[in-house]
Amino acid sequence: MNRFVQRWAVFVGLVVVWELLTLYADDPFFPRPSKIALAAQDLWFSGDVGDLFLTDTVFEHVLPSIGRLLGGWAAAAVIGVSLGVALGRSQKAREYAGPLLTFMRSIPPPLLVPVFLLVFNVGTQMQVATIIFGVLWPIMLNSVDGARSVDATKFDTSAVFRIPKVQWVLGVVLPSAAPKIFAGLRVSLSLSLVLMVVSELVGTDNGIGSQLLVAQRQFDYPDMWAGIVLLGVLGYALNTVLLSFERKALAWQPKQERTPATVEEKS
Amino acid sequence: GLLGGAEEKPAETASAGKLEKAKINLGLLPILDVASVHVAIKKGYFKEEGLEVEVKIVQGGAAAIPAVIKGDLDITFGNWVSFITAETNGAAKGVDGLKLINDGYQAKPEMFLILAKSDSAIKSPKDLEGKTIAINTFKNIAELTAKATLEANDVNPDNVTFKEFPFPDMEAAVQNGTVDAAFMVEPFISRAQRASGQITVLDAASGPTDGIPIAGYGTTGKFVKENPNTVAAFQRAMAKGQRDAADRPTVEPLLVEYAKVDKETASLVHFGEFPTTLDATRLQRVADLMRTYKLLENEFDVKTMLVGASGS
Amino acid sequence: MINWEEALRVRALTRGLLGVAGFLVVWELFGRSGLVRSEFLPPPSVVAVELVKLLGDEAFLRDVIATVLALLIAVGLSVGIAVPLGLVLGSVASVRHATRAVVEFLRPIPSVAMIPLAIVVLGIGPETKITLAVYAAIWPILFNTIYALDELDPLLVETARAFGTGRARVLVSVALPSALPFVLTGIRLAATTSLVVVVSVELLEGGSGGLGQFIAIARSGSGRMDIVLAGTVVAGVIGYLLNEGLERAQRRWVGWSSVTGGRS
Amino acid sequence: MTAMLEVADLGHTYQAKDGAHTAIADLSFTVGAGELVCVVGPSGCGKSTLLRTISGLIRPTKGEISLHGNEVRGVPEDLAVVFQDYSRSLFPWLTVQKNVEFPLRRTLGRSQRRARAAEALEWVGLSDAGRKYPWQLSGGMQQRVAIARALAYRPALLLMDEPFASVDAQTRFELEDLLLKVRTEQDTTVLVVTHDIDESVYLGDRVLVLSTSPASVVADLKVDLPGQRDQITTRESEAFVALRAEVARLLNVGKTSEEVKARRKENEQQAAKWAEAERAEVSRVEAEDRATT
Amino acid sequence: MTAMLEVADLGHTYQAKDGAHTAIADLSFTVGAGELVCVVGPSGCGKSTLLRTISGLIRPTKGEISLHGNEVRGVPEDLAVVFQDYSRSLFPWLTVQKNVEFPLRRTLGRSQRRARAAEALEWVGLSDAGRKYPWQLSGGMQQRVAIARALAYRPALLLMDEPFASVDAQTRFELEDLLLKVRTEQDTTVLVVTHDIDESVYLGDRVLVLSTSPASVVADLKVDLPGQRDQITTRESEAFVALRAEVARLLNVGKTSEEVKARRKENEQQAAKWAEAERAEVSRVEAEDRATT
Ligand SMILES: Nc1ncnc2c1ncn2[C@@H]1O[C@H](COP(=O)(O)OP(=O)(O)OP(=O)(O)O)[C@@H](O)[C@H]1O
Ligand SMILES: Nc1ncnc2c1ncn2[C@@H]1O[C@H](COP(=O)(O)OP(=O)(O)OP(=O)(O)O)[C@@H](O)[C@H]1O
Ligand SMILES: [Mg+2]
Ligand SMILES: [Mg+2]
Repeated sequence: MNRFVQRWAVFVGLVVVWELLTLYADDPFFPRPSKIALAAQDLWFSGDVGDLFLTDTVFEHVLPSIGRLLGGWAAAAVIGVSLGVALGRSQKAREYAGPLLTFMRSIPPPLLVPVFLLVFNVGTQMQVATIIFGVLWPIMLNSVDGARSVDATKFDTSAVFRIPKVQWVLGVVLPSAAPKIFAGLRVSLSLSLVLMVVSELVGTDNGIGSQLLVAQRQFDYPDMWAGIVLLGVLGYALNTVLLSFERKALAWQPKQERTPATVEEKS
Repeated sequence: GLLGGAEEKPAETASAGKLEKAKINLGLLPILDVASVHVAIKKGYFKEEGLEVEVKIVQGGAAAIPAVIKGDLDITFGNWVSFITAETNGAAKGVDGLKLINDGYQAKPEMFLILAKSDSAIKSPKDLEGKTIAINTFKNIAELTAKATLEANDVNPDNVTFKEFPFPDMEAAVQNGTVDAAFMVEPFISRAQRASGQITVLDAASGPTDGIPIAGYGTTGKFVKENPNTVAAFQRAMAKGQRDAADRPTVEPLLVEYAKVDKETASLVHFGEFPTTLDATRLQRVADLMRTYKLLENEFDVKTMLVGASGS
Repeated sequence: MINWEEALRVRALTRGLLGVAGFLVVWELFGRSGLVRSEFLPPPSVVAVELVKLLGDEAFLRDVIATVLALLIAVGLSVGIAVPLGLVLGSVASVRHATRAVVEFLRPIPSVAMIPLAIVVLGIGPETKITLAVYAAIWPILFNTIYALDELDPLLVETARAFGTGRARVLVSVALPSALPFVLTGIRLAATTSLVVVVSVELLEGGSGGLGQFIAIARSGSGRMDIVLAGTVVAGVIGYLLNEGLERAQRRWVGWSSVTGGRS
Repeated sequence: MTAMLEVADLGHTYQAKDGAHTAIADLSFTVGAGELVCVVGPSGCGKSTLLRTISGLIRPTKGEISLHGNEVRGVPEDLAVVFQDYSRSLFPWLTVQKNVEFPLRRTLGRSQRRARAAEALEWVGLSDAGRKYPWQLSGGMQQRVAIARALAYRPALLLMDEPFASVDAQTRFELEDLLLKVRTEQDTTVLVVTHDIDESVYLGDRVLVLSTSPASVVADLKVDLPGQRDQITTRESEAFVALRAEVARLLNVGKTSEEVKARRKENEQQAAKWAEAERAEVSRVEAEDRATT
Repeated sequence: MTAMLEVADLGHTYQAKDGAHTAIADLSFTVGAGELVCVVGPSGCGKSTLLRTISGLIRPTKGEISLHGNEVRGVPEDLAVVFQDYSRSLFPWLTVQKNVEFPLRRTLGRSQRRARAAEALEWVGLSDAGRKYPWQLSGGMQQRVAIARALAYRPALLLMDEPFASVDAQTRFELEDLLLKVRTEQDTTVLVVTHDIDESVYLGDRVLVLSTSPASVVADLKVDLPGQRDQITTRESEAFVALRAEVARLLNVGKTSEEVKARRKENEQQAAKWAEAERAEVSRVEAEDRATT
């Protein structure tokens, strides 16, 4: 409860400061938050009662975008974790594939769009591919790191008891790497919102990102800001869900009990 | 400096003392439409006026217009729709609005084409009903002209789906059936016709949009007010550049240089018109078209934006 | 006497090259198979020719230098901001809770959408792309730092504290070294993220030169895919070199961790 | 002798999701300045918890601890701890020498630090290992590094949690003598948790015997042996043997045979029961298998 | 008795950046099936390294190890190890019960695993701790979990590295008896590294005494005590006392007083030298301070 108040007090405080600053500056590029809220209401919440007041825009643009986003992120998570664990545990695999993957990692996704265009069906498939390609790396790199840093004694223990490969990976490597994997998943989750926008640069006629970019090119800054805020809200919501899942998955960690937070007094 | 990747040239001070600002940062897109500027630079028309032009490549109105407002660019090339939208949305109200100072490019037949695959069932404009067409940007000149010409051909534009693609990707998108047709410009039209044998379904610069103005040069009201002589000098130099750009042999080699078009394509492309005057009546057509297709909420008189226009 | 370390390094290098070569072969075959027209996806042999041409082109090299410089500045700044911030957020729970809502709101804002705003505030010069790159690169470092602190063995902290080590010093000389391997991974991620953003902003905004703008010109003028891919290869090589440098630093500074872990 | 450390009515309960666990019920004792007190008690009775509360790392849920008359809140000054889990308490990114120097950085210049650390490593017989990393050492060597670190710090109060558990008998003797020597020279107050009854008597001025979990004080024995001790003569002395027997009795070690036998029997019955259950399970599974095929 | 384990000419050298370190020089011995052999030796002499080579975790740089006549390459079947670093060998994300069950998943069904784990935990006196996580246990309890895990696995060969180092005397006795009982019942071959000389004699059929680092075999003593042992009567028997003294002698524990005194003197001189150096340093620094202000 306390934390809740703390968190939102800071947030609300910042919004108020923002309102005052923009009121004072009166700059078309930085509309007042209240104006953004009105734009948002107009865009998304002025629909029929039957649709829970949601406008068509929500069904045409927002929901499909979220669907692609989640799909892309989930696929990236599966690919990233499995690749990462494989690379992390096999020096050989790392040596063969490392440079190539580093190389691919450095390619800006917008540059790959023409290539994706040839390989994938445009639309959902291509957008999901763009998202996967963009968000894969934090998950993969962190998984590599996690898998590599399995404590040597635990490795020895598993070897001695001849733990089968599958159990070794699922029962030892993954749990050891889990905190690091979650770090990657969280970075990637918000990155996938960014990539969602990027993926809607090409070959779309719908989506949050596409709408946002249209608003941007139309110099309709309240609408654009509404889109940005929507991304923020989405990011926050998705992150909260992921966090609660993470808290369950990492419940075994001793931190609640023993860690005197590094610098903080235990209360 | 190094960060900008630009060559550091010592600023030559112009001889004409009455210019308020001798060095102009000019925003350009790497496309055919701005050939006239390169002609003017090459032929020294700016130098004659005592102007030194520093070209900055930008990627479209959404980036160029804020840069003009911020003052990083003094003048920029941009399409009329972007300028008008920005103005009506008040984006530049802090700098006395946007002003249009030179006409740049105007449509001619054969330069805004909607193409389809050679073996496609789409043969005539009528066949586009219910189909998907690739355009480069939503709610911009391409969409406007496409809708207007479709309507003129008895196709309800609401029954056509537009999808955004960059021009360079359109040929491939049409070839592998991602879209049914694409709204292309040069040099992509030439390439698509030559390499893939794509066929023309509709000329979007015909009928209601025949000779529609496309793009030009603009700056801020503040800049015009503070540098009237500079603006005038720029207008004069550009007018000469526009005039000479109509001459193919002058332009073709420049294309290869600044837009990285290969020689063969350069010799095939269809150019648009490079008007030498800024004409209010002509430009008003764009505003009206925007009004028709709801890009503008109210009637808009472009005259308020023009500086040194004729025909008003 | 055989120098083992040298031999291992050579082996790793050959394997890496083999991996890349395999990829190139697949690409070449795909490009020549006739499934796609080679103008859309030129095979590596064609791209290589173009690449060699470009490497002799002074304007191109200037663009590459512009990108690399912007990239280095961006990485330096994001490390300077994100590591201290991560240490604070990772170790002071109340600050972390207080700022979580704000952080989570800010994170997903795409730099693409911020380009006009950044231009209005920062202009069209390199500041814009550097700022946007820093904005994107902060998060992996920040999060890896925070998570690494979470994993810090409490006994190490207790040890330091039992010996009267002050909180600040626990942070710097216990938490940070222990977190360092993972923080460095975050930095490696951030480095390539920066590269991606710098090139993308150059590509989508233009104005400040750089590799991205070079590619954009080749593309929007005439759709020259060979130049585009050659530029892409250069971007990849820059990313690879940067990553390799950081990995070397990682091996040297935190050699202890690669030995305690992964004895496989 | 003035009281340096006072523990009064101390209690600690760990909170866990599935209920609380009381590790220490009620402990009261004092330790005088310069005294060496050994703490013995059954495994899991709360000895490590006690040391943690004294060192201010966890706040006890009940009672009070004072050092020099001041209540302990946070980590007191001039304290050193040798943790039971020595291997995890060494910093893996520092060499052995640097590990020992670590706590000295705050107070000493570089050359003094070096000298102190080298001296302490010499004491524990690890002069040669200074440039190695902890993971390059054997378990016993790591433990000695932890001891060296604590000694080099020259604390006023030294807490040691089974500090000699991982070293061989010979080294253990040497380390015991080292500890006695250092504490006399530096007038350190020392609290040693140990499982070795002989050791507790040999080292201690007093031996504190704790009950099974949750811990309370069973006995506080004064060790009446001469101050200057010797591994051979002291251990052979009658007083030593008597005290040792007394501690063992208090720890119930005497009960061994009876209890163990009882428990063994119980275990056997239990095992038989499990085996029975197992057989039943196996045949059930087999029956199922047969049914499905 | 057939030879189960044969170690011949074994040697191991660790490679490190700054030079190699020979942990084992030359070891040869055999262990018969069903035998319980205790290994004693000075800290850092290479005992853990020996266990690592036998369990196939590291390949020795010299010599050969065979199990049942087959050379050991990789980890052999039916082997269990209790690591010296027990706290690190437990999986923190699994409860105690699940930790014990972990190696059984390969071979047993769920209910059988449960039963086995519960039984083993009962043996080591941790029936109540099954649902806790390792970090909620005291050091000694964690060590017992590691023991329970190895016992529940019912290996043919059991390697234990100082398995009772962290438990109190009473528990230690119980665990020793438990080990004896289990190995008789299950006919397990056991190799125990220990620092407790009494324990080595009490537990072992043989005691293997190793030299200081790098390790070689100093003596291979047969323990001539009755098979059925008892904490009280066995330890009081003459044979026991004699053997114990013999082992101690072999380990040079006898030398204590002489050597320790010599070393102590040395240390004192050394300490005096350091103190001198320190004083000099301090006055230098002070002088500097004065000079700068
Ligand atoms: N973090 C914790 N959370 C919950 N319970 C704990 C925690 N730490 C210790 N305990 C419990 O507290 C009791 C005492 O633990 P402590 O470590 O103090 O024992 P100990 O006397 O040091 O035992 P040993 O001699 O085996 O090390 C044990 O029963 C243990 O299970
Ligand atoms: N990974 C390693 N790298 C380098 N040297 C090592 C490594 N592991 C152990 N050593 C060295 O090998 C020697 C033997 O170590 P080992 O752990 O086998 O000793 P030990 O007999 O088990 O000692 P203890 O009784 O103290 O546990 C030690 O001197 C140690 O420093
Ligand atoms: Mg303990
Ligand atoms: Mg050992």
